[in-house]
Amino acid sequence: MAVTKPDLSVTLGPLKLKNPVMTASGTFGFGQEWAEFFDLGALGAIMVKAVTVKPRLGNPMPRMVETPAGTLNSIGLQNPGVEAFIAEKMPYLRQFDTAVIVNIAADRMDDYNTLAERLDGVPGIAALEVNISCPNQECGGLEFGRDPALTRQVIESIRTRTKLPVIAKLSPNVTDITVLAPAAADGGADILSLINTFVGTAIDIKKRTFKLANRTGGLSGPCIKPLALYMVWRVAQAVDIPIIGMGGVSTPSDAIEFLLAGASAIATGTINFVNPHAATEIVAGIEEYLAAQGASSVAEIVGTVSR
Amino acid sequence: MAVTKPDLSVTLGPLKLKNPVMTASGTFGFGQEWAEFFDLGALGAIMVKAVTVKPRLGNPMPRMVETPAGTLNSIGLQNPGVEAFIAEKMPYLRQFDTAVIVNIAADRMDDYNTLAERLDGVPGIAALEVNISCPNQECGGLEFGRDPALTRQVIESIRTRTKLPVIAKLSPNVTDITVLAPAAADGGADILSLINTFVGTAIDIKKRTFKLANRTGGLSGPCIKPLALYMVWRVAQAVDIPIIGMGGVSTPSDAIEFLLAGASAIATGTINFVNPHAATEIVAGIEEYLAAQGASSVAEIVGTVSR
Amino acid sequence: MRYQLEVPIVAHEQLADYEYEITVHAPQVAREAMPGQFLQVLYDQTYNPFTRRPFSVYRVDPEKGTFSIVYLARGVFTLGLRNKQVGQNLSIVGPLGNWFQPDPNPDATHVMVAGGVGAPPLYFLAQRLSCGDRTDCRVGVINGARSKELLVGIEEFDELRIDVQYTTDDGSHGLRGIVTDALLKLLDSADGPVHVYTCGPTAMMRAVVAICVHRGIPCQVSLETLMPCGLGVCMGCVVKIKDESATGYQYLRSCYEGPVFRADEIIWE
Amino acid sequence: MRYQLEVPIVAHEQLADYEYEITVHAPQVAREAMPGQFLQVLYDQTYNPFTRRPFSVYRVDPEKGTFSIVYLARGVFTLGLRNKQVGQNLSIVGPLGNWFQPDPNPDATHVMVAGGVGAPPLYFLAQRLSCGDRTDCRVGVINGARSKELLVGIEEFDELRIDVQYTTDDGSHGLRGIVTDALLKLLDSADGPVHVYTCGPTAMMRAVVAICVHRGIPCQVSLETLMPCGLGVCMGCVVKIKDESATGYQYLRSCYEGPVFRADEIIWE
Ligand SMILES: Cc1cc2nc3c(=O)[nH]c(=O)nc-3n(C[C@H](O)[C@H](O)[C@H](O)COP(=O)(O)OP(=O)(O)OC[C@H]3O[C@@H](n4cnc5c(N)ncnc54)[C@H](O)[C@@H]3O)c2cc1C
Ligand SMILES: Cc1cc2nc3c(=O)[nH]c(=O)nc-3n(C[C@H](O)[C@H](O)[C@H](O)COP(=O)(O)OP(=O)(O)OC[C@H]3O[C@@H](n4cnc5c(N)ncnc54)[C@H](O)[C@@H]3O)c2cc1C
Ligand SMILES: Cc1cc2nc3c(=O)[nH]c(=O)nc-3n(C[C@H](O)[C@H](O)[C@H](O)COP(=O)(O)O)c2cc1C
Ligand SMILES: Cc1cc2nc3c(=O)[nH]c(=O)nc-3n(C[C@H](O)[C@H](O)[C@H](O)COP(=O)(O)O)c2cc1C
Ligand code: FES
Ligand code: FES
Repeated sequence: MAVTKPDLSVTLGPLKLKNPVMTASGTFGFGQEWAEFFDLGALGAIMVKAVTVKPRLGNPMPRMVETPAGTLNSIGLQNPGVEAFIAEKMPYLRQFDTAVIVNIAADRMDDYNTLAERLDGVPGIAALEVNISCPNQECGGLEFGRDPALTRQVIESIRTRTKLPVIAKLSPNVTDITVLAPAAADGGADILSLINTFVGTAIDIKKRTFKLANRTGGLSGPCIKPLALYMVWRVAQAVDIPIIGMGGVSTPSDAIEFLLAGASAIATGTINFVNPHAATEIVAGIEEYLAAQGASSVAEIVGTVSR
Repeated sequence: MAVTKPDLSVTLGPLKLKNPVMTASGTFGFGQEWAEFFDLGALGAIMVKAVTVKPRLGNPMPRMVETPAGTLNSIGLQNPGVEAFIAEKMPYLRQFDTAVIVNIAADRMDDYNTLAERLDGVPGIAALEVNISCPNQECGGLEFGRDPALTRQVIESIRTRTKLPVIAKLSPNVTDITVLAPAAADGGADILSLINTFVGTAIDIKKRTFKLANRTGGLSGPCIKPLALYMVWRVAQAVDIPIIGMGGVSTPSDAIEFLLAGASAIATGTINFVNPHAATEIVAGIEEYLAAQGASSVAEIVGTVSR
Repeated sequence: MRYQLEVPIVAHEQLADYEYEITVHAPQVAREAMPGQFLQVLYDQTYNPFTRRPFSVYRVDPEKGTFSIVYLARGVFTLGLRNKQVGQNLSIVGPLGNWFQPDPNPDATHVMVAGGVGAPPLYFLAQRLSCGDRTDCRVGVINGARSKELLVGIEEFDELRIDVQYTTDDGSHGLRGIVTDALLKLLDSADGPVHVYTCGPTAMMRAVVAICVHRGIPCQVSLETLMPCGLGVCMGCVVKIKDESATGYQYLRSCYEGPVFRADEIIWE
Repeated sequence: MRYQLEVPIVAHEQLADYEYEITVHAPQVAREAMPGQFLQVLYDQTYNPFTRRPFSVYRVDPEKGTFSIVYLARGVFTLGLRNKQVGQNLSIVGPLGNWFQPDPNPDATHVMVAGGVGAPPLYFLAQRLSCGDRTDCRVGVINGARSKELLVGIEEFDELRIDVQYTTDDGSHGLRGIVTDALLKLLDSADGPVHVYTCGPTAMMRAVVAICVHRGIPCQVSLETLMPCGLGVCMGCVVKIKDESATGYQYLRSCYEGPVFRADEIIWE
């Protein structure tokens, strides 16, 4: 056991965080709902629900299906729009000693640009996470994240419009994610988020209809962890920029697997619904692990899985 | 309730089966091990473990990891080779009143050709299932199934070398399976098998090594069902040839979801390990469902999910 | 305040063929829970079924620090719940959601219309509104189910010394018929303002709402939707609520702005 | 014959801090199981943990139609197994695998070397080889564990009226030391041919094997590997076994050709 407490702070390119644990976009709202569970300052960062240029009503119900060790969702990016977000959500989020990462979504290049420009300079925002990976059917729009050229384009154009660190959130619904990742890096992404949900569906055999009003949705939760971990590991070999690993992270041991695979930080998603304290338990678990391994910092173990 | 028993037989292009339930390749050995559980004649077909030109020792241990609602495997195609298969396994399989579908794997075009020629004319074989989708790392070879041109090429060249129905087994590790499927059809595939396993991994955080000797493996089981069902549904819109649906099928209701999505038949895979009677329970469950729905045949419900 | 707790099961009783009541020791919840609020219950630590399920607070005993829920065993989750043993822990999150707002008008007659396992939150409300020995409060309950054994809380309601009517489809207890029959009678005979609170099968609630809206009687409805998180973050539980927007409605979270909504603002689907 | 059965639990007892014995009623298995064979046990119908786990047959009672397994609660699966109640069903598949082949030589002394939860199959074997009142059979057992409470089947072995020695690391029962100490003594004093059968922690078995191979004593080993299917189809349980091929070995299934292998043919990894 190391005597001195390990240092949990991590540096992801331009982004410095007090610890490597965040809450994934869309699984933590805008933070308010959690304040009674724990001090939001306990988190490395909060990744807020996707924000779009205009408010979005979202998809009709049902929007979610329970699956073995996971859920399918097609929320349809319900959100109050960027203006309401800045006016109503940011003031609350600013109160806490934690980084606020704003997840931006759009189905047109212009909208990405608008969002980048509008959010640039808004106090209290630590970084932008560009959601180019929302499953097609779910966002109505084109899934930029499935095409390297488009991925590069979107990131490039956002890059030129903001001084904030740019995080590209990649889609797992691709043949070779090690082609998409460098494209995002070349476009100027400072950091990569891996991964968004896998496209899936479920059918009600009595009604003979899809269980989701939107027919298909995004699969998330423990069920996809082995796939997400693989992609993080592959991408860590392929690019030099830091990676935020997500996809089924539910326990300290899951989180540590992602760090060993090459993620510099991780985010808890669907598990937040089931275990609201998952993120803080993971912070504690990582600290314990580092101490047990005699590591004095998180960076010391990142990517150290022996091959 | 329909008074007359529904007809369970299905016709997949040139392939006629007594019922739509098969056992997926690699999860049922060569049948022998099951004979004590039930008469193999109760199955629509048996898809045998992959056969290669030469015997294969397979990968070192550990070869399998348990995951939430699934398993990761990297067996490495351990098999006795095509000659031993014909000499030692076929005589046993011929005894049963069920279709024998031979899964062939290779990492070179020549080997696929050799296998197709060698198996053509061997009595008791109902069809060839071409495994062009074995996850890279798992087969050592190139994953033909990730490239439309290669997919078409392989199938074409096998097509010219056998009179047997050719089933192309597609990989889910692709950006758009509706591009791969037509490629296989154009190559002359009579039937498609969807899907093989997703590439994934798992890490032992104490040892800081991969849990699989081979580092990565294929994810299968209930956890991937929503993804497999989605792909079957998408491909059913994209091609006219019949589809054998697989990927997490574990219960009658799972199987029926695949039929409604557009699969003409289904295969049980990993669930066979946990519930050896899964396949026969599914045959019974489908019959019950058809009766309850007043359907007189399986074909009547295939692809009937309302959109 | 919302808590995430591992609480000991102090009682687990079968009320009817498929109806069970679980009582747990959770002082904070017993103290703070309001009628209409619910708890998110975890199946078990293997997370399978994966998501929690919402269950309404039924009987609270602030002195003992206990509260109970009633569940109808009807699916994977609730059938499995039956295996929980007294002494084992139950993982709960809550209390969650909003609650019934009693009509402030002192002359108002409070009428609760309950169907099946919709009764628990209304029992909780009736208990809060009943005035024991005093006679100046007006609380009426209509509690309906398919048959007597599916009626939740007969003894408990009777003990409240309020006007309780029962309806069963098969007449095995109280009136033969459905709750709306009893409701219509009650409304016709009522003097002074009436306020209705309802919880039960959606079809039943829609019928109750139709009557109330038609007669201009204020009515509060506790809606049942899937609740993937129950915490207000997943947006998987939304319901259409009228507003002034172009579309004429917005999606509100039945776990957060709800589950209790005003009858006249709900757009049923 | 291999069966897939839902069998009632007739007894479930704690033997030591983390050691439990489950007895089920399964006449077919009780009749047909052989020493060294195992059952694949399902955690529960929610399939989480997903795969079955193998457990060796311990005590069989063909008259009563029951058999038991002993498990050490040490992981998700076995810790959860403790919640199984008498009266509930256990889903099992088996009996599976091959079994110990008693040395046919009538003069042979059969020596069983057991470690921890490796004892159950050897108890089963010892019981079959013991000859009750007769004295002409030679069966010796060395049963070792870290401490007395981790020794499986003290009473049971003692009842067999065979020569049983116990070793514990802490000396809390029998010899202080490890099984190989006792084995060496026993081999030195043995007259006539000896045949060793062993099951326990891999490290222990390797030490036993080293001794036997070095002395040219035949030894049968029950190997422990993961067993995803236990049925012989997944190839996820293979072990390296010497053969005449170019590589000098082949992968055999420890669930099918095994779990019992000849010590001299195993290639340890
Ligand atoms: C506010 C509120 C209060 C309630 N109070 C009670 C009560 O007091 N007593 C009572 O018996 N019931 C109550 N319910 C209903 C209860 O929560 C369960 O929905 C009900 O028990 C369903 O039975 P089950 O979970 O056993 O069925 P299951 O078969 O386990 O679930 C029913 C179906 O819903 C699906 N499903 C369940 N949860 C989710 C999810 N999070 N996301 C997607 N799909 C999902 C399942 O997959 C399944 O298809 C309440 C519901 C609400 C909203
Ligand atoms: C022939 C044989 C006989 C045995 N007899 C006994 C016995 O009599 N008593 C006894 O206590 N134990 C016995 N074992 C060991 C037992 O089967 C379990 O492995 C042991 O109980 C592990 O504890 P657990 O399952 O609770 O641990 P867990 O934590 O549940 O599992 C241990 C680890 O193994 C992994 N794992 C388990 N199964 C698989 C799988 N199928 N594929 C991939 N990974 C897997 C888990 O994911 C976990 O990481 C026997 C094993 C064999 C091979
Ligand atoms: C209900 C729900 C809503 C989500 N909304 C968003 C979103 O708005 N933007 C985004 O980039 N990702 C969104 N995600 C994806 C998650 O951020 C995360 O990438 C994914 O769920 C994988 O992590 P997990 O398996 O731990 O949940 C959402 C996921 C869920 C379950
Ligand atoms: C242990 C194991 C071995 C497999 N071997 C093969 C194989 O040899 N050839 C093949 O085409 N697919 C193989 N598969 C894939 C299955 O046939 C099936 O396509 C996949 O597992 C998805 O179905 P499931 O989720 O129901 O298991 C194997 C799967 C498993 C779990
Ligand atoms: S249940 Fe998730 S927001 Fe209501
Ligand atoms: S455990 Fe599957 S082959 Fe042995």
